[in-house]
Amino acid sequence: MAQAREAKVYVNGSLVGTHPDPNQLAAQIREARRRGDVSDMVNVSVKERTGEVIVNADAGRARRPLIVVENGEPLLDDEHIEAMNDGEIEFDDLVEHGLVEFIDAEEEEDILVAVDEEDIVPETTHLEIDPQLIFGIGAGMIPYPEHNASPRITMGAGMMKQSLGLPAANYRIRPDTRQHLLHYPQLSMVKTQTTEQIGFDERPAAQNFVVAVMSYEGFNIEDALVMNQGSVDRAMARSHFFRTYEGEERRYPGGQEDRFETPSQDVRGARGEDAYTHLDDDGLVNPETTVDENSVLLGKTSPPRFLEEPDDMGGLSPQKRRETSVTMRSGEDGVVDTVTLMEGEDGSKLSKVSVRDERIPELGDKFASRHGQKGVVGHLAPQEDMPFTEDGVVPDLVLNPHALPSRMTVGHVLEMLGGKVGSLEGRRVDGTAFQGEDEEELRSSLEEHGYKSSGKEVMYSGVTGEKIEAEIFVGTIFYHKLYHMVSNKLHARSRGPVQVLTRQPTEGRAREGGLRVGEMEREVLIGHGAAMALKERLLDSSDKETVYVSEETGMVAVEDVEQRRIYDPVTGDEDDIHEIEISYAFKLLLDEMKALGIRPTLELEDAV
Amino acid sequence: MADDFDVEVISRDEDGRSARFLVRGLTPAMANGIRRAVVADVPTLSIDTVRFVENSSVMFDEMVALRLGLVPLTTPLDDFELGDTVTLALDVEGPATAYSGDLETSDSLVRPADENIPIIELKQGQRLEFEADAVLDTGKDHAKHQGGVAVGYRHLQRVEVLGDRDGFDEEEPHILRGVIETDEGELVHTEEFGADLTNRYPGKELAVTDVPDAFVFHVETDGSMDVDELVLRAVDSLRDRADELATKVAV
Amino acid sequence: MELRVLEKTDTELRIEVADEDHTFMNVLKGELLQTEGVAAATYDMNPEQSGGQTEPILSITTETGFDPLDALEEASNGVSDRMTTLYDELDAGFAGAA
Amino acid sequence: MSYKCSRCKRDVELDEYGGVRCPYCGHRVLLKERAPVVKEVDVR
Repeated sequence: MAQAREAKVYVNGSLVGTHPDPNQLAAQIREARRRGDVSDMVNVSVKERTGEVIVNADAGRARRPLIVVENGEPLLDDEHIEAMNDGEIEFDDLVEHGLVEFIDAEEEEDILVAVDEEDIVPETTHLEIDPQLIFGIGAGMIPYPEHNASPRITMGAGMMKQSLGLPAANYRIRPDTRQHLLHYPQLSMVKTQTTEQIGFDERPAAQNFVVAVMSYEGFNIEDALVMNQGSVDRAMARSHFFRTYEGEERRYPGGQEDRFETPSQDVRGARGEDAYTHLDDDGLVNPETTVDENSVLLGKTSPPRFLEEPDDMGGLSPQKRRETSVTMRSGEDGVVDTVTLMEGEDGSKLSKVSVRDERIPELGDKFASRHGQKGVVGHLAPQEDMPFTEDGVVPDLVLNPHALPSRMTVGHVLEMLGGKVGSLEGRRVDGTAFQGEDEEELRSSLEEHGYKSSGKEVMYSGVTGEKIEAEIFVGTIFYHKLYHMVSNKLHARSRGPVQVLTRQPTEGRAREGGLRVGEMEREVLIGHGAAMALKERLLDSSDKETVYVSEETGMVAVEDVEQRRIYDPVTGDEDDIHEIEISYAFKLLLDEMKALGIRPTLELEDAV
Repeated sequence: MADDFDVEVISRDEDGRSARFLVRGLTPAMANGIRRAVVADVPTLSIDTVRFVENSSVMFDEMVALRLGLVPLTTPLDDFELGDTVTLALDVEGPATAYSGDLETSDSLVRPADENIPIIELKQGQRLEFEADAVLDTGKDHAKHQGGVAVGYRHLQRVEVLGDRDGFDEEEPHILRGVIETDEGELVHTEEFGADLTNRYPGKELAVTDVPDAFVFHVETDGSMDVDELVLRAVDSLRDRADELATKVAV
Repeated sequence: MELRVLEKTDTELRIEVADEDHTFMNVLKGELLQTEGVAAATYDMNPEQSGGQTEPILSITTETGFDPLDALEEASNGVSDRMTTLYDELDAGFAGAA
Repeated sequence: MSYKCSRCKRDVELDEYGGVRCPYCGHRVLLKERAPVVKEVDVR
């Protein structure tokens, strides 16, 4: 399709010129790149529709390596591979010689990639180095992904990022505010090449569970899980949650400064004597002290707040220093782990206290396998109540069979088979995408070890002792403990802090906030005719305020506490003034309207 | 009218740590009662509180404490009652690995069942020193008090040879696990012939049926007491409760 | 083991057996079903978070002319005898194999 | 107050001379040591 005018050529996004035949230009650039005249960092792509040639050479583009194919033949052949195996040439040499080139997202639009050598057609321009590389890091760690429905792979990859494990080797001294550590991380029974190459085995983040697929007393309905209390007692899926608190001896311009010390009782805002007993002489808490909600970690006092105002002004704060100690967050407890002392910006003392809290799996904690099979612990069954096999094997987890058919995560079932074979043979099964050990091999090795090829076993109920009629599918599979734990979310408030402006309850668990009575809640209360309940929610538990209103002018009266006088702001007289209950937000609205020069008038009538 | 039970020990390893035995005449409820009692009701001694004098190892106190709690301790049940305590201590300095054998006990009858359970690896300059109280409690309270670590049973399976298999359909493996009773009443564990009946009875037509009231128990203990005592104590605990109920109801 | 009789008629009994669980109750129930004069026997207990009562409640219905309490006593003694016999058999069996 | 220098692991007595610095190796990060008091932990 001849171009009326010449194609525009962009380099790194800026127009540099035009060219009559864009495809020929792109082909030339590619050849030059393969020859080495142009750096292999350059990518070019032709946008037919808008007649543009885009050449990118800037840093930061995601690119992936592909084997170059010219007229149906991959340039990389067996000799190269042998040479690489013998170590004569390196991967970089392949790139230099143009056998392998890196393609960015733009250029990927113009090329035709064959997944396997058999799929090469005349128009093919590139060949995947290995089919499994179409998966990213997250998905690459999922065994047998080709057997799963694709959304489950996406979910599984997403949850890998939320799993608790061994984050770093120096976790003891890292100053991160929040951190998790799994007590006994394990290597997966079923590995993939990606897990090895990425180093996931060095920093694992899950454990192998013995899982039985059966329903259990209805406690694992709708993606809930039944967990074995005995395994939990033996430290299965236990983790620690670290939170680092920070305190600094700030220096103020007036020469005054904060001080780490045990605040004396005459300091304003000081807590009771015993709140500071566990502090050391330097005002910092000692490592390994057990601390609970709101206990003091760093005793600190600061100069009075209105420092600048001269004293004779008799400002609100007298000369006493105020107490600004760092305390534990409400609702959290634990043991002090490390106390670090270092220097802040301008030489001032800065201290970081990290607190560790042991998290034992409990009802409500979230777990997931690598196949998007996420679930919350619904029941911790005593070990003796769990179903058992002939030689006393009791599952760690009971997964509801309904989680499998509609989700089509066959990879999950295969991994359980692979895990079982791996456990019996004492080796790790390879579950890499497209080339993992195939199902038939696994099933026959199960038979060699005296287990049914179906992976199912005879089990007996732990409660009644009778044989369970159906044979139960039992296997070993890698399960992650996910970062959402009920202890981080549990929150309750009866009365608590309020916002400054509206005097309504604060928001969020961190600020001990309340739960909103939304529109639908309002409607349900109205629907039930529970008028007083609605009033109580919206007023008594929120921002109720008693205010005086003058009947004559309908304006909010002024309450002069010193003269103990309540008078009308307009007329100034004190009679016909009534006390009414309104929400503070309404009073605010009136003030804001007045600020706009609008005069709101309240018409009073006797409450019935 | 207690009917008679017939007990046959199929295998029992010499240090009394695991056994497989057949009991005839049981109902599933009774068999399960014994199994549950072994796991949850027979008490054993295990460390319950630890007073750390020094723990400069890489592992947190809570983790070391649980590892100590899981160390099985020999439990002479006649000399102790629920709630009794025994004090143990350990003092190991790096570079070395603290093993359960390093635990010193105040009562010579109560010591770690295995000497070589690693507790924590100590590097140069790291030290673990503590005093701990072991308490007698049941598996119901915490898994560390469980005497039986792998306790299960299965119906005895009788294998009858019906006749020759008609030679046409090829022989797929007939996998079976557990103990079978042959026609001659011989008890054989499937492992002896690779769990594939076609190995033992090539070319035969077989019928495998569960013997209803015969249960093959497999009991493995963690070493706090040997298998026989563990199972006998379990039966005892059921009988004591029956007696207690009988006396209380009679009143 | 605290016993609390919830309901007692001459052919029906509902009794709460505190601090027991499936281990003993299941064996007792099995024995009760074989005890003479017992028409029906079962126990009911629930795990912690199901809201139901966690202490097992044993309910026994006997045919006319049999007192449920006697049946319960008889069943308990039955369990006790069985366990004694079993104890001896096991003891002998293990002794033989040692 | 006794601290431990996080780099050279030597004990450091710190009392207000020259701010937060380790006299031996000049490192500015100090760690507080565990009090030698006996601590009782329950096995859970």
